[in-house]
Amino acid sequence: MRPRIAMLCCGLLAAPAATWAETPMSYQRTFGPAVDPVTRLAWGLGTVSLVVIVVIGVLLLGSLLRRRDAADGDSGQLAVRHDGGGMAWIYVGSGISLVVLTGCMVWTLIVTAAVARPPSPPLLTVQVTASQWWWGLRYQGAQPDRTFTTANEIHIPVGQPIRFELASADVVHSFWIPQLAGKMDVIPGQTNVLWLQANKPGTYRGQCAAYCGVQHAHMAIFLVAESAQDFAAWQNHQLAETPMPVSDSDRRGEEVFQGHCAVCHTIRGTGSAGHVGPDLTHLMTRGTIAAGLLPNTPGTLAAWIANPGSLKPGTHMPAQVLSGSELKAVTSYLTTLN
Amino acid sequence: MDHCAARAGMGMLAFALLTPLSGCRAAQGGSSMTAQSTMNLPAESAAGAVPLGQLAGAPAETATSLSIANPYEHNPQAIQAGRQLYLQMNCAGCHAYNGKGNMGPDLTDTYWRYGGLPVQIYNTIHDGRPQGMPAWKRALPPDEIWKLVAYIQSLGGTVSVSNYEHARQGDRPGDLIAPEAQAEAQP
Amino acid sequence: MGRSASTEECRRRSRGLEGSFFRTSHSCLRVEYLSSLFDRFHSKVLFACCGLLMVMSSSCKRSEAPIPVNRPYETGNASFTGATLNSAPNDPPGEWRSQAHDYANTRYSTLDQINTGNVGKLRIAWTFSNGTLGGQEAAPLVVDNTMYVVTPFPDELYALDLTLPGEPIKWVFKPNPSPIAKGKACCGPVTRGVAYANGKLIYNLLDDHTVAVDAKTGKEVWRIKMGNVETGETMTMAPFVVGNKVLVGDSGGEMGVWGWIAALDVDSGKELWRAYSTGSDSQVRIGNDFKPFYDHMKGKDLGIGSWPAGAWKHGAGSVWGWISYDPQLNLIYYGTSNPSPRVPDQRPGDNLWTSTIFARNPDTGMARWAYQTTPHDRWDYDAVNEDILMDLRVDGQLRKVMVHFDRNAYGYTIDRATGEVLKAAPFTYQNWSSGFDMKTGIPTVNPDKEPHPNVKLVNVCPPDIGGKDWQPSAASPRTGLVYAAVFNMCMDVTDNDVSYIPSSPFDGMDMKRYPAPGGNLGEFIAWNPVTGKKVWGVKEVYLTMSGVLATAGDVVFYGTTDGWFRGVDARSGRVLWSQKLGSGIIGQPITYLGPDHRQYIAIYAGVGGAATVHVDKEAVKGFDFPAGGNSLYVFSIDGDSMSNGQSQLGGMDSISKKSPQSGTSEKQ
Amino acid sequence: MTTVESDRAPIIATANDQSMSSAALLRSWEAKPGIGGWLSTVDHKQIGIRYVVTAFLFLIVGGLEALTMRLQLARPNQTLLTPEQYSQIFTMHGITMIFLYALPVLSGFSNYLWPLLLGSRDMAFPRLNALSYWVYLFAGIFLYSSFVFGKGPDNGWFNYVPYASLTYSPGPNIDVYALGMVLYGISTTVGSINFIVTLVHTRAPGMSINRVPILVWGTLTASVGNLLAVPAVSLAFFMLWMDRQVGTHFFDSSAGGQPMLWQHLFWMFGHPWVYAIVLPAMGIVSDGLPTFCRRPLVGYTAVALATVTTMVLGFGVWVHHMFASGLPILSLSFFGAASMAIVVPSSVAVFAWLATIWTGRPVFTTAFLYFAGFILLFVIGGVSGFMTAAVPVDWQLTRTYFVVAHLHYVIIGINVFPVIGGVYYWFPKVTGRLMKEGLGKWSFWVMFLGFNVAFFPMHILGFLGMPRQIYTYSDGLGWGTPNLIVTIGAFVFGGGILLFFINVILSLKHGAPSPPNPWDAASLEWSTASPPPVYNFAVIPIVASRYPLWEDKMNEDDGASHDSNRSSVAAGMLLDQGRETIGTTLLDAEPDVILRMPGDSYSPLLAALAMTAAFVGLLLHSYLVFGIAFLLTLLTSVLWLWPQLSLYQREPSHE
Repeated sequence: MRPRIAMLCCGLLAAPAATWAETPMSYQRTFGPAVDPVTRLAWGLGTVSLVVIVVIGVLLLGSLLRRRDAADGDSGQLAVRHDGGGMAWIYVGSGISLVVLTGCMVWTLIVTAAVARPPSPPLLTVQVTASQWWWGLRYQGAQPDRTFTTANEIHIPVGQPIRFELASADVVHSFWIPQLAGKMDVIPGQTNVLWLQANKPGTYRGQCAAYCGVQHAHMAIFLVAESAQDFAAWQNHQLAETPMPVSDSDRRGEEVFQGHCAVCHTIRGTGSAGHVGPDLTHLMTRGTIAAGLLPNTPGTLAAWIANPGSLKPGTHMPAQVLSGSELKAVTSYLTTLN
Repeated sequence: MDHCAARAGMGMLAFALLTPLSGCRAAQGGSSMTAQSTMNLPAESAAGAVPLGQLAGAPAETATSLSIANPYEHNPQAIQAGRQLYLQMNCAGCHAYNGKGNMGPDLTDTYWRYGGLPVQIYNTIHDGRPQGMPAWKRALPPDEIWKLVAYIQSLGGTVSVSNYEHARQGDRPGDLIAPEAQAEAQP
Repeated sequence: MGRSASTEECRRRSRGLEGSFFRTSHSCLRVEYLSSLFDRFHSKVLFACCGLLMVMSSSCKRSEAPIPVNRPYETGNASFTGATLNSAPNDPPGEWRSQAHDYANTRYSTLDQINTGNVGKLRIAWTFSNGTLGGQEAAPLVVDNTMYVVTPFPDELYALDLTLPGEPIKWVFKPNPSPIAKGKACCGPVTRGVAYANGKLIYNLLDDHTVAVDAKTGKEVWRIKMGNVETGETMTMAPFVVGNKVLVGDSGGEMGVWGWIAALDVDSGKELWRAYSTGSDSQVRIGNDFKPFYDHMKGKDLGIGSWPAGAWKHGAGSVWGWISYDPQLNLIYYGTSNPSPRVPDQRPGDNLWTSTIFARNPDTGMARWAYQTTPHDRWDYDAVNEDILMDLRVDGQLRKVMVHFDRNAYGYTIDRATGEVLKAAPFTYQNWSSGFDMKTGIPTVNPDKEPHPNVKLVNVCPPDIGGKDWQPSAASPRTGLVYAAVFNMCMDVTDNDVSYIPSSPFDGMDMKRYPAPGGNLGEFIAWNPVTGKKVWGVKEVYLTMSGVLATAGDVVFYGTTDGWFRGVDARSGRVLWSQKLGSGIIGQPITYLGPDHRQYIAIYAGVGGAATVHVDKEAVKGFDFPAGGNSLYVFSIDGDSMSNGQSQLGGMDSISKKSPQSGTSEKQ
Repeated sequence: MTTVESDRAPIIATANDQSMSSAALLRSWEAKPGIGGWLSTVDHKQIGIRYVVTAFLFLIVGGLEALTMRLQLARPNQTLLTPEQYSQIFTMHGITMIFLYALPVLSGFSNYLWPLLLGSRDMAFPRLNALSYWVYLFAGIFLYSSFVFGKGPDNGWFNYVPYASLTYSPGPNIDVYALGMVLYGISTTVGSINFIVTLVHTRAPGMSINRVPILVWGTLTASVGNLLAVPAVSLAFFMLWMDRQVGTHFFDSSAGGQPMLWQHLFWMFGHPWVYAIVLPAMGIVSDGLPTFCRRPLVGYTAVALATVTTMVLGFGVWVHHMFASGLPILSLSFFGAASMAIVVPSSVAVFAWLATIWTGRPVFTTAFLYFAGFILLFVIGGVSGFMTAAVPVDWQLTRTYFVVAHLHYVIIGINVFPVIGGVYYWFPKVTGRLMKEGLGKWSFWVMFLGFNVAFFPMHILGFLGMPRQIYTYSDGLGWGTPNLIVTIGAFVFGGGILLFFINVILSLKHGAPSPPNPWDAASLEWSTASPPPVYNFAVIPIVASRYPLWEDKMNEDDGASHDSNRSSVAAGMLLDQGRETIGTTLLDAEPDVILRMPGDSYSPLLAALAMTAAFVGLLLHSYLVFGIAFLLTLLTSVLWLWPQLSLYQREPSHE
């Protein structure tokens, strides 16, 4: 059996390595001080574990296949051997385990302390509110009026520790961007705090990691780490109010939005200030809609507005009763929100 | 083992397992699945045909349209969804978090300015009422409004369709009725 | 209740002393009559009489329920603080021409026919019902022997002829405001009264219209639309007249309105200026001569900068309380409401200029100074309560101050020229702050009492209606004290994240209110604005939410929400007289001199408004309000008036003979 | 137990199944014929078999649920199941496997084996034993009845609040789960009490505490653990039910409650429970291995102590299920260290088994293969647990498929494999027929291979960041290939299980007849016939060592012993006056009292039915039904406790 298993394991271990690029949720390689020591620790413990498995496997195999001396192998008659031997195994085995274990414990404690808090005080605090099934984000500015709200797509400057305050609007969720930090549960009635830092620019994928209802599977979040300038630019753009619609159809769309959507959604500058669904002020600056379910294109937008339940069964967004022209108008209006 | 055979096997197995389960969703009725719950709603026109105004004022011939039942009545999922709407749409701001009223009327008692039948409450929400009740016809699709109605019905003060005729005369179930009144009650 | 019983007993004892009593009260009468000419000498004689009476009535003391907090002040007639009041515009002392009686908002009358000696003999002279059920918060006005009373929604205005037996209705004005307004007023479809200027009665309709009515004819002179009621904006405050300007503001701190105060031309109703409570400096009318005393209120466009992006647009700061005016400094003073929504986590920042006291130039509307009483208000502590203007010695030097009992339970003594806080001390039980930082002028917030969404926070004191709500207090120059009906309440609160949906509440606070330690919901207190200390207090089991009247007779009047109307000794806090009325009292007592030269006390009974909205009946064992239903009660000594004791038929023909004009002509 | 003056010296006789006395024993022990007897029997062997069969039925259901999930997850964006169906399936899969299979199957083994291992004629409380089974059965049905209401529990087996609150789970499904668990807790609790008292009281004379088989140690530890842990979860579920139906706010933060309270209560139970469902299984191995290695277990005392230590530590590590919930770092570190410490007792056991094989002469029977294979799976499951015990690493691993892999290695590796090995081992004893070795070896290899193919890649899925409990996943996350492999493995594994069941069925009919001791094993159960007579032993054996049936063989090596300290299974106390067995003292198992055992009775079944009815009443908010059922429960207990003269105890005379 062993060889087969071994082959199998190697094959499986190779599989991810091959497809490394396409595994945005894999945390075997990480990109920030909040998690890098942990990754090293994980590899370390993993290796220890594999060694243990192999050693025990070999010993087991050995004990099974080892040749017994013919002396007491009398004619297959089931004689019973009585000797006090073997205790040495327990002493030695447990002894070694204990030593290895202690080592691992110490290493773990060191790493725990290392990642417990950021090296320097975070320059930015993002308040995350998890709801079924999307992420609300509020950036705490230096002054209150630098505070703004967005959803499902975090932007941070590279190389800076960022503080996340996690609150839940309904049930237990878990905030997890594997390549930047470990999980932190989002629990109603308490605010959990997490810090992370991205040392490499890029887009990192995250996902809710605690079962939170039927659409737990579709509650992704994206984190874009960018240069300080790009981030500042993004921040200022987010702070700006959306311009009033110009074309008639867009004005019509805005009017439809106010009537049908504004009770749940906010578009800053239009008087709509709904808190039930994501803030749409700069919708078109986001890569996806419906918490990572669909790419953000006019087509998907229209499909989503027409019948969200068919794309994301169980979503709390109701299907609006809209005429074709209304749907068209509101979609084209939304596409102006960049 | 042989691949096709395996697949076939899986398929059959899955089918065998799903047949009992497939019952679940139907039985759940108004689960959070908007798509399927829009079925079996009364037509807008039907509900719209119901006149506004006091229970006592409602002419008898509309009794048919008055008897439109709430598709979500007693449906626990819908009632909870309605409760969420009650909070999210700021209903609690006027009618209080316990429904006992504050700026707006008490929704748990049996007095209804504009009628306590499901369809009358539907209309109140849908079209609004003169003394400050906003109209929600654009913000809330019909089945969302029905869920709100289901929640309000769950608060216990509403009038059941069966009890409508009595309610308009101010009778309550279990009241004593004088023989003369009984006689007059016959249509 | 026990207190009333003892009051009865007290009254019986004084009846026992009838003989001697009668004479003294007569002499009092005479002195009072002359003293209405402000004859110092006679008023001294009066004090003597009153002193005498006090000694006589002191026999009641033992059986008196409310034990005065502070006995040393029981006797003597010196002022406790030496405070003086400016009673401009010095309306005729027998009249009551504005809600607060004077610019300084003292609600003090120099009439003293009714005094500590004879108040026990107050009886109902006549009453008047207006048939409405909403809370009656307005005070009647008395001008030229006509009484003007305004009802809650539908905001009808009655003129009652005081010269005739039965005080018949001269005219009634029915403005027919939009019924929508009824559903938008957070705290009952109330109005806090009418202003009188240039022969016009000016008041705000609930549906955001200000209307002027001819005092003689009851005909509408002008009506102006000030806002859109469908957005949830309403108007409940009593207009305040300065010169030829009438100042009005909006209500809707729970509806996410954009709060403002505006000046209208008295004669045309034309809007002269409007100052918002949030937004850019130009919108708030902040200019170069704006000099706030404290640093956190200095800076550009703080009405935007102290809010998350865009949030100021629905930030409320409505102006629904009282306005006072200092003619020398030519400044008006008023406060703004809580920020919207009431869920603080949705609006990080100080949220200027909500929960703020403003000093403005009434001519231009430009702000002189501002003082935010509760930065980033988390508990709905509006700053709209009245500002009583007094001149008094603080730490040795004479200061022009305003005394302000804030909803946040702090009693402030503020230099009204600069906005510097001279004294700030809690006037009732509170636990939201652990102290007051005189350097920053900000109470130190107790972090355990900061609400956060979806977490139940227990025992926060005071609750959303504050340590004292809008119900105005009064001040007496004779005692130098300020008298206020305050609350003794706490709440459990859960914040809920809330959306702004026009025309629906932008609120999010789920509360249960109950009595603070002591078990009493209300208390009537006398406050020393110099020391910032309570002098005495009368505990009330139920909410005390009525205005206060102070008189030169050293009797202060207030009412309770369970319907007791009381006269209290201004110095000792002894309850000298109580009368149970037909409904709970949230109105404001006034006093006036009738055509018969009798001093009358008038009070509206009719509970409703915030009082009923804001108390959980379960909170107090066996607690329930008397039903609403608004009636005016007018009292006089022994209940004597033209409406009784004489042949009503005589009254009849006198009416039949009279034409409306003769009613007015009669009084020269 | 009441006593009367007149003593009686038990007759010492030699066993002979044809003797008069055996006939008498048969008369007094065997159940009434027919359905009545079947419903009223309290025979521990009957009950044990029922436990095992029921548990295996639930295993099949849970397994089918698992395969359905695997079909759904085989490829990205599958729509075989709706999200709601998937949630219900994975929840019921967890509930079924953890509550309705894993513990009951072990209770079954222990029920069947304990009296035989201990040389007794029944458990201490036979009727309690029956009650425990019936309640378990009805609780299982109760839990599944949720589908009748249209929806099963759908919040995962640990059922976190507030998702489990009325607001987010309005349907009756969570109420069913809550009440079902409270009901189920009754079964577990009475079962545990029974095991403990049985061990304390009814071992054969001479079977001192240091001579009982490790399986007994395992079940004893598990029982004590359950007694301490189950109340926590019963309380938690009852509080949840109150929150939902009575309007309390234990877990509702917006009304002053605390959601974390649920997590603490649940895992305070949950973690000890995990040990409760593996320790007895480890006991099976510790008793089975020596038989096939032809030598006593290495380090009996060490292993026994390790068993107990594991459970003790198990009570101090519940927080390692909550490392990501924002608790203070310091306490996390403590609980992390405590969790790692469990490696120590585990390693003791592992090396004891290894040494036993190494120094023994293994006989490669199917049962032995299962036991040996178990060791490797135990180690893999153990080290993955050790990794999750490292707090910061767990922040990544927890709630991913790594944890799914871990818990399946633990529960299948340490529970299912020994259990099936145990079936191969004791099947001849139970049925009198041997299972087919050839088919058996096939079933082992298919299972072993399938298992590793199914669950090892889950570790990798975990590393690739796949969260558990998701009903589908989008393309381009790199999860497709491993998931497909997992699904294939899962079906192979399922095939292995299928082979096993086929083997069972075939062997029942055509298995070779088995002698009393086909494996030449050492413990007492092999001394009596296969299948054992209803009274287990014609005479109560007298025990002088850990391996009573091996004494002759082992003493060949050291002739140092005399007949005096030999066990006697042929001759012993003959207790044939009604249902009797011997009661002995706690430590040294000195004969203490002749225990009169109660006869068959309907009261356990009736009590169970009444209790279940009461819970149904609560579920339907029919307080009338509840009230009546409650009274019935009281009535049946009266019936149960009705004094019977035949149960008076008499003391043996000592000379």
